[in-house]
Amino acid sequence: MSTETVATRPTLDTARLKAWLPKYGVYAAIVLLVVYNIFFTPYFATWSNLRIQLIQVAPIVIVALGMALVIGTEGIDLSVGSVMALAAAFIPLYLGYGVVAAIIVALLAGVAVGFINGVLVAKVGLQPIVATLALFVGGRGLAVVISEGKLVDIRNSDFLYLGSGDLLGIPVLVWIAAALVLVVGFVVRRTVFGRRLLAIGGNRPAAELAGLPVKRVLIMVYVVCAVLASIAGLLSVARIQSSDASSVGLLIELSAITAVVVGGTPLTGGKVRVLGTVAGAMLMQLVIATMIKHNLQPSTTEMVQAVIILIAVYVARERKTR
Amino acid sequence: MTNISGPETPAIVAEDVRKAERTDRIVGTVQRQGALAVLIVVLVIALASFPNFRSFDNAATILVAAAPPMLIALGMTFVIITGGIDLSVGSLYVLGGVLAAWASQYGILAAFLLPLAVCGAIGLANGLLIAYTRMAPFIVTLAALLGARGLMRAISSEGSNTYLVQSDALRKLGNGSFLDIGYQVWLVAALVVIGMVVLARTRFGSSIYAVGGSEDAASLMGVPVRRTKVWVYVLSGLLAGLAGAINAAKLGSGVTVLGTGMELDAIAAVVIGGTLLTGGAGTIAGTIAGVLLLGVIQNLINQVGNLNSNWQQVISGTFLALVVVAQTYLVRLRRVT
Amino acid sequence: MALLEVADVSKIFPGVRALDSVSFTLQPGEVHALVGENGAGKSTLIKVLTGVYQPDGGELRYQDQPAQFGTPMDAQRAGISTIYQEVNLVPLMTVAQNLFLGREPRNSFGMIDRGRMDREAREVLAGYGVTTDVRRQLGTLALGAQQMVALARAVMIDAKVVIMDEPTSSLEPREVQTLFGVIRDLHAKGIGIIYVSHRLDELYEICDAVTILRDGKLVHTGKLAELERIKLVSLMLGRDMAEVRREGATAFSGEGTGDESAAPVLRVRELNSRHKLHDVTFDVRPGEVVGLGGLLGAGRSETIKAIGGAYHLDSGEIEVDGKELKKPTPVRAVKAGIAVQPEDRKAEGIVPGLSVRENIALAVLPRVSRGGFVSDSKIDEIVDRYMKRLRIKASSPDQAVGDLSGGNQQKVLLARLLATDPKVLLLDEPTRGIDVGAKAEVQSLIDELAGEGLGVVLVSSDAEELVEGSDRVVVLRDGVVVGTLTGTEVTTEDLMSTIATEAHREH
Amino acid sequence: KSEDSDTASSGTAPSAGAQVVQSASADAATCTLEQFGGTKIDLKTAKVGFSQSEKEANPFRIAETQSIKDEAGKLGITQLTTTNANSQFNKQISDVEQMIDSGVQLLVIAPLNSDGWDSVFAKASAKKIPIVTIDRKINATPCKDYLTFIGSDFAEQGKRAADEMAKAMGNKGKVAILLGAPGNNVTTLRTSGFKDQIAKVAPDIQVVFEQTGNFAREEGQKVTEQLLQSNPDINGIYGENDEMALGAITALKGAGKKAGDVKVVSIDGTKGAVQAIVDGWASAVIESNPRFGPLAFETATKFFAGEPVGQDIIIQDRQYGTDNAKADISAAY
Ligand SMILES: Nc1ncnc2c1ncn2[C@@H]1O[C@H](COP(=O)(O)OP(=O)(O)OP(=O)(O)O)[C@@H](O)[C@H]1O
Ligand SMILES: Nc1ncnc2c1ncn2[C@@H]1O[C@H](COP(=O)(O)OP(=O)(O)OP(=O)(O)O)[C@@H](O)[C@H]1O
Ligand SMILES: [Mg+2]
Ligand SMILES: [Mg+2]
Repeated sequence: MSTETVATRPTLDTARLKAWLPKYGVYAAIVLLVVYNIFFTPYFATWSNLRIQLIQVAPIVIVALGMALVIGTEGIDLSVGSVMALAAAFIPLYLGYGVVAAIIVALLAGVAVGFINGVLVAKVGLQPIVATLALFVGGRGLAVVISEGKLVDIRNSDFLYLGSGDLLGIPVLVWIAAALVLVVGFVVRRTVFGRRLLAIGGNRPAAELAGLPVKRVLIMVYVVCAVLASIAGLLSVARIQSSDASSVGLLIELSAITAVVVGGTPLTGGKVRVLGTVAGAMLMQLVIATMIKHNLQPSTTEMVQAVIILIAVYVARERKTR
Repeated sequence: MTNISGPETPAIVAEDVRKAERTDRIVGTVQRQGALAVLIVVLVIALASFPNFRSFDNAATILVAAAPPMLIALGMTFVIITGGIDLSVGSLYVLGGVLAAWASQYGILAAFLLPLAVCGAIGLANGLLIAYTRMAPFIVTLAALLGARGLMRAISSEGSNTYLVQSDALRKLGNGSFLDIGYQVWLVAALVVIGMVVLARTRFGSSIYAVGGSEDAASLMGVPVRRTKVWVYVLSGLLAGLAGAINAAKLGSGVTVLGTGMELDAIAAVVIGGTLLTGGAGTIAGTIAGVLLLGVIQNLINQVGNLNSNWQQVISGTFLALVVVAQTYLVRLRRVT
Repeated sequence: MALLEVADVSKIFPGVRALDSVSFTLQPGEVHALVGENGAGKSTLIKVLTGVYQPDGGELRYQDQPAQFGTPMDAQRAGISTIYQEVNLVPLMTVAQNLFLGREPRNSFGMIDRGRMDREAREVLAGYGVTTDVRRQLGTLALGAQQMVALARAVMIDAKVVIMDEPTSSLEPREVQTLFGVIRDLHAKGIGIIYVSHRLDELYEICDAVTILRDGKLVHTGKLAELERIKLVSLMLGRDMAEVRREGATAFSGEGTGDESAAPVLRVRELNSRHKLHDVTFDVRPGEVVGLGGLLGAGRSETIKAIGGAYHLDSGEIEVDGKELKKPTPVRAVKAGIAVQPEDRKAEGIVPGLSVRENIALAVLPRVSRGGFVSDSKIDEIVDRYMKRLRIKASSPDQAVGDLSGGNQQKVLLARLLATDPKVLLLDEPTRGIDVGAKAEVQSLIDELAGEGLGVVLVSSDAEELVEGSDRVVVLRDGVVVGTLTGTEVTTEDLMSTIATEAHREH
Repeated sequence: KSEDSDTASSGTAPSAGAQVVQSASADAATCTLEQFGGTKIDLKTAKVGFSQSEKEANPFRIAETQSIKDEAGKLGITQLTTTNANSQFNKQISDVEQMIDSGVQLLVIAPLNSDGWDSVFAKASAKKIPIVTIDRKINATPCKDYLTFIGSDFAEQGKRAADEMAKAMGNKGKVAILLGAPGNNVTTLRTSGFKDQIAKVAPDIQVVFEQTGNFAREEGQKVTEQLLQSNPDINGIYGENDEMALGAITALKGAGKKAGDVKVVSIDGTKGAVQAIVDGWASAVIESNPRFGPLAFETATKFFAGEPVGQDIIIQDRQYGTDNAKADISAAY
């Protein structure tokens, strides 16, 4: 992390740096970490290592994309991990009807959860953190009930292809995540839905008075977030080649929120940084990988993570303009 | 209400004071007491249907179990009224317990002072970062959650080392009782009362509401915004550390596998108690009701008995949603003017 | 001996020099007007004086001593009391708490003495003509009353300097007189007052000296009486006196444009909402500007919001262009051709973080998109058209609206309304808090729009503006229509008497 | 997370997987009703409480709870109350206290943690309620604070895993440990047992890597993936439960390794892991048997009948290797 130059009077250069850091600080941090690793971590600069990091980060990126949208509306979604669990629970039940059927059912579970969250937030008017807390608690329980607590090995090779196959030398998982990043980026920038979402996050009463379908958009946002989470859930199942509703996506909500915030999306809504979110997830992944590769203990890993989050967010924080 | 306006100054605000005031009062009361209302309903149903629920011992067990969460929720109430949030309390709670157990070899005083000092210091760090760098409380305290847990593991050989409480006085505090109710319940009750007085009757309390109600206005009105923010996080840290210490006293050791999700329970309790996450409004009375409600629900699920754990989760989640929705509608009922 | 003095202060925000070597002196017992267009730097100067901002250069002297205030609290302790332009109270706290925040009366145990606090609050407020339950949440009070609480709070401490940044922008004429009474009192006690306002009449009524800012620079300072009104305006705008002279007090033409025989474009019948509106009924014909008159809290904003679908109605009928608007919601209202400009621009109008471009296009996104994808060229077309037509001053269409001055924010908001091609425009205080220049532009725009056949409903606390701008004025009191002024009756006197007589009759 | 999570198929196969007590040495401490100070009761009509520590979301826990319930049913115990702490220690404490309040006369506890039971003991001993702890031991005085412990010796399991690992690796090479959840007694003992024994029997084996996989398959896989990047020359992986080992095997496959390239040894004895031996990916699996019902109630019956019962009843865990995996897979749970 480059240090901010302290100057008594703002000169053009520090001003530029100040404008630059919040936007690109997270990328700079990634570069620094990569450089460190290239020198101090054996076998780091290899194609297979990059591949592993990308594979591992893909599900978090996908969940974080949805989280970024929700945070853009000044909300938060704690239930993403439970959605992943629900998706995981349905896969083995419906895989018998074919891969497509299983995927559709998993996605529908996401739609259902997202819809409930959305209705609780938009129509009932609950605060997002509480509304999604209910499904955070209950959703995983339901998933484990559905799967009867069993961990099921998945052997359907078509389905497993999603998690461990390659396409043009790049893992399918990474292709999917990249495609979703593009889609979400496009949605935020170029669609009516994206613009409305940002307006609602920026000033909800104003958006309401301007005649935007606020409730519908909010419900949609939570549905999209949950569907992305269920995609991440089914990809995780495909990757670990088994479905375990009790463990898939555990604590992912915190990783996702961290990725979003470290990536420069403010929790106060009205703004979504899609690429930043990807970078945020990547940064945290690299931190963890570095710790593991150097065989550090969990205590150290946790403390280092804490410091890196603070530095990254400190650098990326919005200066108060108004 | 009383109209003191002099004869020559015309009344500017000539609204219908009567009705406005009544609506206001009812909205306020329901919002504050919604959780209490739900709690009473639940209690009545429970008393009617579960014979085992009706014992004094059971009530005392619920209260003792609710003591640490109550302290944490108390701190959380302060923080949330300022419009913040503190995710680090679960970790501080465990850390506090481990520190208390370790320090108990130097006596009961040390067993309280060490966790208070360390957890207070982490709260202070949270507060300083939040107040002076404008970083979001959510993310600062999320980092503190990780950091404090890391610290706890670092001092307990990655969590494998459980320190036993060495001080008999501390053990006694954890498992003794006065009037058949555990000491910790009395301690917590006293702190809750102090908390209520601080919030309602001191300038610090006013500042807390002002900061949460409108930070900009508060700072323009000369409220020490930053100092207030720093203090609420310090308080929250101290209370979490204290909760950890009294829990260690009860368990007789500094258990390291505690506290995950504790922050979410505390937030849920505070919100069920009618405190707005957006800040500026809320009461400790509501928080008490919220904490007890969660405790009673837990107890009831056990009373039903022999439920598979996964169904228990489903039921808690559903119940949580129902309570919050009911609470919201109770408040809304009166809002539609 | 100067009371408060600054020399050569500068304040730089990213991209703007909000203050550029400004010097300013306040004498004891002086009421000093601080004027300038929106964005001239008035509020910034005040914030520098009171420790909200630290200046980037220059020197501050207070009572002939060099001074530096790190926080507003420091300034307050030193005896500088301020009513800021924007938020200055905490809506969720009670009236009494707001009044006493930070200096609550305490009993011998150091606890706040609630009883005494409420009692004293009642007494103090009564002196400002505000009689209300002081245990109510401040936010439930009308804006005017809130402003009075802020004033009472500022004056209550033993201040040597009282600074008021647009204190009258949400006050009724009568309240303004109460305020002036207070100012004269302070003046007599030798307290220095800095007074910011866009209402020239007020300045001439109450102020001794004037300082004019333009674009962050000092352009004039001196005795107000020696400065001709026209000259003042021309200094503010940096324009020729002759040019200014041609334009009247308001920019309204004063000529009716409504077609008497045409069918109403908006028919409102018997709107009822619990406690707030009772059988509110009126029509607006195409090309007509209908004013809604009344005191604060009369229900004007509620009426407008109800028509726009944003306020709960128990019963009532609304027709736009002959078609009934059933179960109004903002979405349906916009579809039916109703455009609402809310009273509180910041809280309900603009989306400050989004760009000018996106704010303007916000309500018409479906129209500028195909299959859910927005078309930039179509948006650019609309944005370009309205930025030109309303002369919106922004560094580029991509500038965030929150960074614009008040007047330009208001214009962006109007552009957003116009972009929906409305049949009816409902304007709640369209010129509140915007400077003379912008105000004139908005006023003539309203005329122009009515001329194009739109029906306009205008709410304004500025009686002159209401009377000159409207073809007809519907007078509300406590949610009831108590009279309608038409033709030659549309005068300030008639308006006042309608409000007053009806008020009497009711009591 | 649990220390024992497993592949599909729950339920008890009494004949195949029943617990067997290690033959206790003659001077092993015992406990009688008289020593304990309790009263004689008839289990059939008694109120019995069972407190489970973790969600019934993995085969070990499912089998454990089911075994208690089945056995109670078999013995005609009608008043069995079960609670589940969902891995929250404080909840387990108040669960148990609540059962004591409601008048249970026998407590069977699968503790989440070995320490921290002071308040429970205070309450239980006041009412002289015997406590049988299963699968994890509580650090307290048997026959006073609690009646007896029934379960495996986790350090011993680690040692046996070390022996198998040494054998499979030919006493040399580099080994990585996939640790269980931090702070868990099971993790601690399975780690120390393994490391001590390796140092003793195969000093040429280096433990080069220790990272937690939290007893979960996915994390075991992730950690192994990282491990294979930074230590490509690793020869052995010790999984402190089967789940992490199975995750590690998936990672090995993903990295293009062949079966047997890296020796995998783990603890639990689930079907999936035993199958991995059959398939050649794993070398050995040490069992940890979850079917506590029969033994727990048998001990309680004996105790209430006045007979002495052991204070420390260690069960015999079987083990699977290349020689017996195929034949004995039906005994795996
Ligand atoms: N915090 C800030 N950050 C960036 N720019 C600011 C800030 N505050 C004010 N400005 C800019 O400084 C200039 C002066 O603003 P200021 O609020 O002082 O004007 P004003 O004279 O009070 O206008 P008005 O009559 O609209 O209240 C404007 O261009 C404004 O956009
Ligand atoms: N009696 C009252 N009780 C609660 N809130 C009130 C009351 N009177 C007024 N208010 C609030 O004060 C604000 C102004 O009142 P209202 O909108 O009714 O007046 P108005 O005629 O539109 O006046 P203006 O637009 O000039 O402020 C509104 O937000 C309204 O909710
Ligand atoms: Mg201003
Ligand atoms: Mg109004």
